[in-house]
Amino acid sequence: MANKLKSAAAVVRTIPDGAHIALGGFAIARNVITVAHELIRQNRQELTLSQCVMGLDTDLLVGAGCVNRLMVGGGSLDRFGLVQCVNRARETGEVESLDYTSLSICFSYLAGALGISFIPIKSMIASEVLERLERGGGAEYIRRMDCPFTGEPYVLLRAIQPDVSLVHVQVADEQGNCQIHGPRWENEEQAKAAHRIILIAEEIVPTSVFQAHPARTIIPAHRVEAVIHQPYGAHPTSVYSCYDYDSEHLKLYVERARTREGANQYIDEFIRGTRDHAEYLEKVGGAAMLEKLKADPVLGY
Amino acid sequence: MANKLKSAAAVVRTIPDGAHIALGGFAIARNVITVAHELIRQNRQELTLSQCVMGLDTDLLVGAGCVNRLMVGGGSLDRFGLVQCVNRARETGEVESLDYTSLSICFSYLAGALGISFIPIKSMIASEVLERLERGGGAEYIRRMDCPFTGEPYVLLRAIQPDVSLVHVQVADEQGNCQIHGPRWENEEQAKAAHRIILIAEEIVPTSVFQAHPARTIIPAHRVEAVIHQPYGAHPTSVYSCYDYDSEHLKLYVERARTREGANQYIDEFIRGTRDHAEYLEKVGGAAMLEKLKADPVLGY
Amino acid sequence: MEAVRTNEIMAVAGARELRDGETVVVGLGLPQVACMLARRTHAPGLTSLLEIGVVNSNPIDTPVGLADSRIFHGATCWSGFLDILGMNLHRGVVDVGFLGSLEIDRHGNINTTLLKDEITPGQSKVKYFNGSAGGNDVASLAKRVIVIMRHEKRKLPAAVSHITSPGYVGGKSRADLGLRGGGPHRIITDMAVLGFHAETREAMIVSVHPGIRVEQVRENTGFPLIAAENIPETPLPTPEDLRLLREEIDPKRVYLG
Amino acid sequence: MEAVRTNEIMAVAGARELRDGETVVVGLGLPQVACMLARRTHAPGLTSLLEIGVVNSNPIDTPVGLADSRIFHGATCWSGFLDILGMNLHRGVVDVGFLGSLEIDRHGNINTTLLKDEITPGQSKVKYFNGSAGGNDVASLAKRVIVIMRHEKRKLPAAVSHITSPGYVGGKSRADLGLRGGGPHRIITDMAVLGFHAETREAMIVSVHPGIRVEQVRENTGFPLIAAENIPETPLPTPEDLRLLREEIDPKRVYLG
Repeated sequence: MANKLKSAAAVVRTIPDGAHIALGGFAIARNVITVAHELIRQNRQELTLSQCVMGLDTDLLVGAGCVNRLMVGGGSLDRFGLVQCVNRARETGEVESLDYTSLSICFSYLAGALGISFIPIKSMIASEVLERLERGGGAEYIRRMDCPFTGEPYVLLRAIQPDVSLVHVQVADEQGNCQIHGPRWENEEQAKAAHRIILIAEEIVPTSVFQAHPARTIIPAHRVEAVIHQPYGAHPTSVYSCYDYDSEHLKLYVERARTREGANQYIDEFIRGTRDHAEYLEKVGGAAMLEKLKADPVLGY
Repeated sequence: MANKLKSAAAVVRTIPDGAHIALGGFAIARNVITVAHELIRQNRQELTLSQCVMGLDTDLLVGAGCVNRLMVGGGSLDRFGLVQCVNRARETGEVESLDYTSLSICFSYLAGALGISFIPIKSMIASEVLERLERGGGAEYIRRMDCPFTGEPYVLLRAIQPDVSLVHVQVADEQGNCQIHGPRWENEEQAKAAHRIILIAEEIVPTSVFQAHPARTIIPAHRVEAVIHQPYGAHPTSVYSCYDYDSEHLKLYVERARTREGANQYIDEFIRGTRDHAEYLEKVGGAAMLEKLKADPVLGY
Repeated sequence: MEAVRTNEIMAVAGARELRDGETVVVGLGLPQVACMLARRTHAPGLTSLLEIGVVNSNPIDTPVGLADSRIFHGATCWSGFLDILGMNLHRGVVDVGFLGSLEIDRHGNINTTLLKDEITPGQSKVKYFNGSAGGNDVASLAKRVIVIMRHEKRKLPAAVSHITSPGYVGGKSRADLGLRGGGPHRIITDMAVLGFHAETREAMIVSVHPGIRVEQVRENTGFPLIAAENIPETPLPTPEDLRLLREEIDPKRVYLG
Repeated sequence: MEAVRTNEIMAVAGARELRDGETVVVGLGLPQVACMLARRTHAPGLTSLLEIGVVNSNPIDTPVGLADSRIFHGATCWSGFLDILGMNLHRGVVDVGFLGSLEIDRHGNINTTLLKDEITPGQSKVKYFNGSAGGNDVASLAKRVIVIMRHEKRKLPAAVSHITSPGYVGGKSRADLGLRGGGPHRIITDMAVLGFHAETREAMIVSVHPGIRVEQVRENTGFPLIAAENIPETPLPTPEDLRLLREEIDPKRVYLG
């Protein structure tokens, strides 16, 4: 099978303005920072982003003005703070935000992954989450219906099939087989719903590793279009079994992102001001910092 | 957490006549033989059985007259032959058989596992599989509907939530955490759809094994009601990484099951004529036979 | 021994709401602390689920959030949203949803999405927060919901700015609302434990914490709070509760303050 | 070298229908053999899926069926029905479904469920077989369907006894039938390779195997079989095809006879 290794820059050149990108990160864990940075460097515009729980990757892309629509369940940077760029853009209306719940986004991906164009759910009923979706841009994604077998009222969700799904994984081979260590949140359903799957992998191993542990393969090679090999590619967010989140850098980001100007400064300095992820890693502390964040092999963090 | 180890006899005493039991076996692999035998010994009646692909377990239960309804995708004993008792009972009408497809049974379990009472599918359309279901006892499980978003015609499947799901696994702990080695067919969706989950485990290990490999836990303890520890509990079907199927015994069974009388003889001799699984294993060849079937530790069969 | 802190009373009150053998979806912070305390005391057979796909985690270092690898430690199963929120919560096997909140109102409606600042009358500025994440799912589907939060008048208004997660909306029953879960059961604050009236479905005082007067609770609540004649005091943590909280569960006082 | 066997011609004809980079759901027996041959010759990037949850298995011992652990060997991924038939086939990423059949008719409808024996006219006795399993799902949803089977008049009737898996039912287009998959593409028998007429959607001869006459094929078919003027011969296996089949893929001749 073909070698699918590509650089982040090469992958991002294939993603057009206006694409719907699903992001595999959660809050401050396994964010697709490498590709988010490169989308900003290449100045991609009018993206739709979807995700169960937004994290730093989405906040950066919105802060850089790349996004005009969100389909999300929620978002935070855990104890470090809120997704401030996202919230500012929602407050000003610069970004249209379809605010679902974690499970309803996950069910929409599941439907997309199974190739069924709708799926029923018992969440969101009697809430303003549902009303706001129905009133706004969510109207085309939501219906109500009673179960023909039980008579019970349901919300029907339209399947989500993103153009591209980006997933940061610990281990992949050159063909695109991959393992995820730790909980997998919505990664499997999200990726399998998408038309194109791009992996960002901390480590590339031979295919024989997957043949020795086939039950651990989350996404098999034939579904994967490209693999970006980028150690520390999720920095400053954490990758279980590889490295911890970078508290200092997250604090710096949250401080800057309090204002639009500060966010712009951050983006200019750390993203637009660096050529690639290697230069970014040098800028945020280089080898000494990476060594400090490296996971304990037993604890995994 | 409580120790959930129980004997097959004790578990079967809690399963009433008329129960809907989902079986975790597939053709000649990981069949729930221990419990099927005990259901026959305790003369359980009017059971509904469901399964994606029937194997020896279902054929025995139908042959013994325990069953009055099947909800299945298909069935065979692979190259050893057909499910002859099941086919005979379908031909005479002794058993009502709702004949689905593998995916439509799996989707029905998935809906049951997710707690949604219906799910759409694009299989079965334009086939007599669908027509026969709609004409017969399947009518209460099937509707047709166009997708409200795309207009595409769908079959709607009613969720299946069996009373009991029986799953034969390689490894469990006393609390009910379990691992399945090899492909998992519909085991996860089927079990999680059921109101009660009963495991039959080849090996009992400490909970620390699951804490060391939490990604491999297929069904976590809190969903499981009881664990039956029974090495060689799937004989004469195979359990990957533990033992191979018993070709000689399967051939003997298929030969006997050609006629109703032969099937009855088999059931009287090997099931009703033995007190428990230990006595059954002695009767079919004892330690020497078990040793012969034992899996090569590298190949797993 | 050091004086009992309010957060410790809250954690213990939360733990006492959980019964042995139950399955609980927990948010991070005090809900997680309460759940860990319950498992180490009266409810060893409790199962805790984190929405991202972690069953019965057993951290040895205090995590900063749900996305912190420290909380993956010692788990018996790692899965994902589809398993936890779908095959457990939506399946109907979750007894308790244990949540935090930005605002909660007299009918137990929860807001975690946005606040409205009235700048000039009739003109409001909206400030966004975390949104639902699994909150709406849990509030819609768990058999009973427990909320743990600070007791402030603005956080307990008559009606929340935005119903992110429904309680007894408009005082209606859960069945009338079309919801499966049993709805809000307790609000545990730093002043009291609140419950809901069986008929009017309005928040009411169940117990007040030691040293707090019923009047104080009422003054700090944005709606008239029903109370019985004799309101009991919330029981104090036992010495063993305090030892577990201080030495084992949150030695760095990340959540206990 | 030993004379070429019919099953070898069938396996090679099957392999040649598969293109590099495609994703194929295979049944056991000759479909599996054809797929393995294709991967070792012109289609190294082919992905084979087994419905029970096995991706790209690479057995070193010949399995007796889909439930035989020998077929789990060397796979790159183990999952289950939901992944293979749901997240691949129903998702629309399966190019080819490769099936066996009990009966197939002029419109490519497949029967694997039952046969009817006319005992006395008007009175038929039904004999049951395996049913659909994944067959209906594959026939409904794969982009193209290839069936491999013996060529006998009773196995190729004008209309099957039971439409387990739809082809072009009643000669209708797949879109008119409401089906997503592209429908039957080839029937590979021990006499010929059949295809389907683009307009009438009836089976037609694509090639006949060496040594077989078109008339023989017609005589052994239960319906009038369309054929072009000049029917080509099915290409013989190359020496390398034969070496791979005989030495590597099925040395015990379980499937090649």
